[in-house]
Amino acid sequence: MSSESALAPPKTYVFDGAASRQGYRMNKLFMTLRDPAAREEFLADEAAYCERFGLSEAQTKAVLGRDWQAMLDLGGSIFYVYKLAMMDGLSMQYLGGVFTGMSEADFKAAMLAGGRTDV
Amino acid sequence: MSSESALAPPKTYVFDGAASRQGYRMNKLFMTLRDPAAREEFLADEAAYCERFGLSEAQTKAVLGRDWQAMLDLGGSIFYVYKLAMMDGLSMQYLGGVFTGMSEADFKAAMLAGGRTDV
Amino acid sequence: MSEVIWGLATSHVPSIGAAMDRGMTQEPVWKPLFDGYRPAREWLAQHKPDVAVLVYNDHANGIDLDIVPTFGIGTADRYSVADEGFGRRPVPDVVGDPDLSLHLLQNLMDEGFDLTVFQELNVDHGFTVPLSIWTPEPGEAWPCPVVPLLVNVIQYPQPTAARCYALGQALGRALASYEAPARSASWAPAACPTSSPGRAPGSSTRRSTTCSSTRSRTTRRSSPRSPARTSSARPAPRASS
Amino acid sequence: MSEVIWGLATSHVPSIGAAMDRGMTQEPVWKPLFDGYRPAREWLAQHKPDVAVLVYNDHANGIDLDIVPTFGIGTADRYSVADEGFGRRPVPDVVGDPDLSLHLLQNLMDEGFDLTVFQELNVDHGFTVPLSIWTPEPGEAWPCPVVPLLVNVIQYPQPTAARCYALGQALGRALASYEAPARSASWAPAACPTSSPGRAPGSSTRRSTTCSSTRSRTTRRSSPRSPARTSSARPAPRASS
Ligand SMILES: [Fe+3]
Ligand SMILES: [Fe+3]
Repeated sequence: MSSESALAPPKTYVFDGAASRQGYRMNKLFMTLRDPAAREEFLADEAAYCERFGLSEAQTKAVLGRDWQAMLDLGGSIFYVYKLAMMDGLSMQYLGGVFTGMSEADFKAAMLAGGRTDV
Repeated sequence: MSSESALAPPKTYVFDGAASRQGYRMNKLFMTLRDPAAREEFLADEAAYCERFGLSEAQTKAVLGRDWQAMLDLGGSIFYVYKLAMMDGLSMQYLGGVFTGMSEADFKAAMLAGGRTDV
Repeated sequence: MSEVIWGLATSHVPSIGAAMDRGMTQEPVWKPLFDGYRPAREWLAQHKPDVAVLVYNDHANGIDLDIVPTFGIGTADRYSVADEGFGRRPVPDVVGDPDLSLHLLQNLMDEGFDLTVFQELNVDHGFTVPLSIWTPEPGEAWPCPVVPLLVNVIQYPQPTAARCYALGQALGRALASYEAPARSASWAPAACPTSSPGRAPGSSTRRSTTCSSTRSRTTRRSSPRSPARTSSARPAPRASS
Repeated sequence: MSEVIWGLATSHVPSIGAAMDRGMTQEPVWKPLFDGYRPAREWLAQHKPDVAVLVYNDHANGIDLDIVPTFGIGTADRYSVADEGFGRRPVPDVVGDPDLSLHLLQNLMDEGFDLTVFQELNVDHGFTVPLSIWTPEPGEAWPCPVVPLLVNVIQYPQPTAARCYALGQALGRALASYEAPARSASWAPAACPTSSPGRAPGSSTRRSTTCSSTRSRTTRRSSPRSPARTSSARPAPRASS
C-alpha cells in the first residue's frame, strides 16, 4: 500500500499490517514458487493455482497479467512479488523500471548515476 | 532433563534449550499425532515412523516401550509426550502417577488432598 | 479513547473444558469449581464487552518447537479452534479484531516489546477454556471479537515476571490510547496448576505456569455517552482461586 | 570471559553473492566494490575467530508471513543455505554453536529482550553474502561456527533504531560474560541499499533497510594466554560504504 503518512517517504509503499493482511494469500502463493515442482504446477494452470490459494479476483487478475504495480497495490510484498518475477527470468532492476516508468536499462543507469536524490 | 540447579525445584524437569535440542525430533513426532491419519500411520509401524523422524536409538526404544520416564530423560516435553499418551487413551493423571511411583487412582487422591507440599 | 471495564483471571486446565463439553459440571468433583464461577459469570453477563484481549499460552497446538516466540500477538480476523489430538472442542471459532491488534502491536513495539506477529493461529484450550468460563453457552459465536496475546511457557527461558508485568502495564496504556471512544477491561495473570513430572517416587508436584489472561473490553462509540462509563477500571470479579 | 576482537558491517544485496558465484568480481561494474573489500579481507584473514554472531534479516526464505518475529536467535547446530528460487548458492551450510546461542538467549532474555528461538532455520543471502564477503573461498566449511541473530525488516512495524541499539549493547554484555576465557568481535549495523518500489513515474527510490550485521568472535581458551589479547575491542576495519 502506498502511503503519504509521516511513516513513509512520498510515493513509497510501507508493507504494514494492513497491507500484509490484504496480501497474505497472494504472498503465500509467491513463497511456494521457490520450489521447482510448485513452479511447474503454477505454470501448468496459473488460474487454478491462484484459486487454490484463495486469491481475490483482482489479485488473480494482477498475477495472471503480470501487473506488478497492481500486485503491490493489492498487498504484495516486494520480497514475495520478486519470487514471481524471478520465475519469469526478470530482475529486481526490471521491476524497478516498471515501478518508476523506465526501461530496465534506464533504471540501471539511473541507479549507477546515484539513484533518486529528491527524498 | 531433571535439574537440581537454582532454576528448578528439586526433582523437577526444566525444559530448557539443551533439553529442547535433545528432544527436538521426538517432540516433532509427538506433534504429528494430533492428526488421525498420522496416528494410524504411526500405529501401523511405530519403529519405521520413529526412524522417519530421526529419533535416536534410545528415544525409539523409549517410545516403542512407552517408557514415559525415559522420554522425559531424553528431551521429551510433557506437552508433547502427552500427545502420545492421549493416543493410548491415557490421562495426565496416569502420567503423574508414573512419574511419582503411584497408581493413577492414588495420584488423583493425592492431588485432591492438596498435592505435594514439600516444595 | 477506550476504557478497561473488567479483568478476569482463571485456570485454563483442559479438563475444565472437557467437564463442560461432557455435561459433568454438576458432578461432585466439579461442582465446587463451577459454583465458584457463578457470581462472576452473572456479573460478566451484565457487562458485555465489544472486544476482548486474552493473554494466554499455547501448549504445542498452535506453535511447534521450530520457532518459539516469547510474546506474540494475533492480527487475523479469525482464529480456528485447534484439534489437540482428541477432536476439536465443540465451541465456535474466534473472531478477531485486526484493527485493535495492529494498534496494540504498534504501541507495544514503540514501548520496546519485541512482539512476534501471527497472521494465522489455531487457538487451544489455553484460549478456549477461559472463553468458556466467561461464556458457558456461546451458541454460534462468542460474545465479541477477541485478540490473542501469547506468552511462551513451553520452553525455558520464559519471560521474567518483571517483563510480563511491564507488558501488562504497556497493554493498559495501549488500550487507553485506542482512538475510538470506548471502555475496556483487562484480564490479570492467572496461575495455571499443572501436574508437573517429577521423578522422585512418592512425591507429586504442583507447579504454576504463567498462563496469563488479560481481557480487554472496548466499547466503540462515536460519542462518550455510556451511562456505565467510569473513569477508572472496575475491579475484576474473582472467578476462581 | 570472552572478548570482542572485530566487527564488520556490509551490504548484503544478493547480486554481490551472484557476482562472486559467477566469477564476475573483476568486471568493471563490480571491481570497485571488491577492490574496496580487499584491505578488510586481508586484515580479517589474519584474525580468524572461533565463533561469530551474525545479525541479519531474512527475506521471505527462512520465515514466512504466518509468524513474523521481531528479534530471533538460532540455537541449532546446523543451518541450511536456503534455495531462494534460483537454486541454493554454492556455499557450505553453516555450523552453529548452540552453547553460545543458549548463553546469549538467556542473557538477552534476562535483559528484557523478547527473543524468538529458532531450532530450525534456512539462512538466505542476508546471511551468506556477509559470510562470502568475509571469506570469499570457504571451501568445504566456513572458518568458524556462526550464531544467527535475526531482525525483522520485512513487515512493519520493525523494531525502533533505539531498540536495535539497545540490543547491540546487551549483546556486547552477553558476549563479555561468556564463561570460557575468550576474545570476541562484533559486526555493527549496516545499511542495505534496496531498490524500493515507488509508483511515481520517472523517480527511482533508494532506501536503507536495517540489515544489521553483528559478528562476534569468541576464542575459547582454557587459560588466557593469547598473545594478541587486548583489553578492548579493536576497531572494525571498514569493509565497504
Ligand atoms: Fe496451561
Ligand atoms: Fe536485504
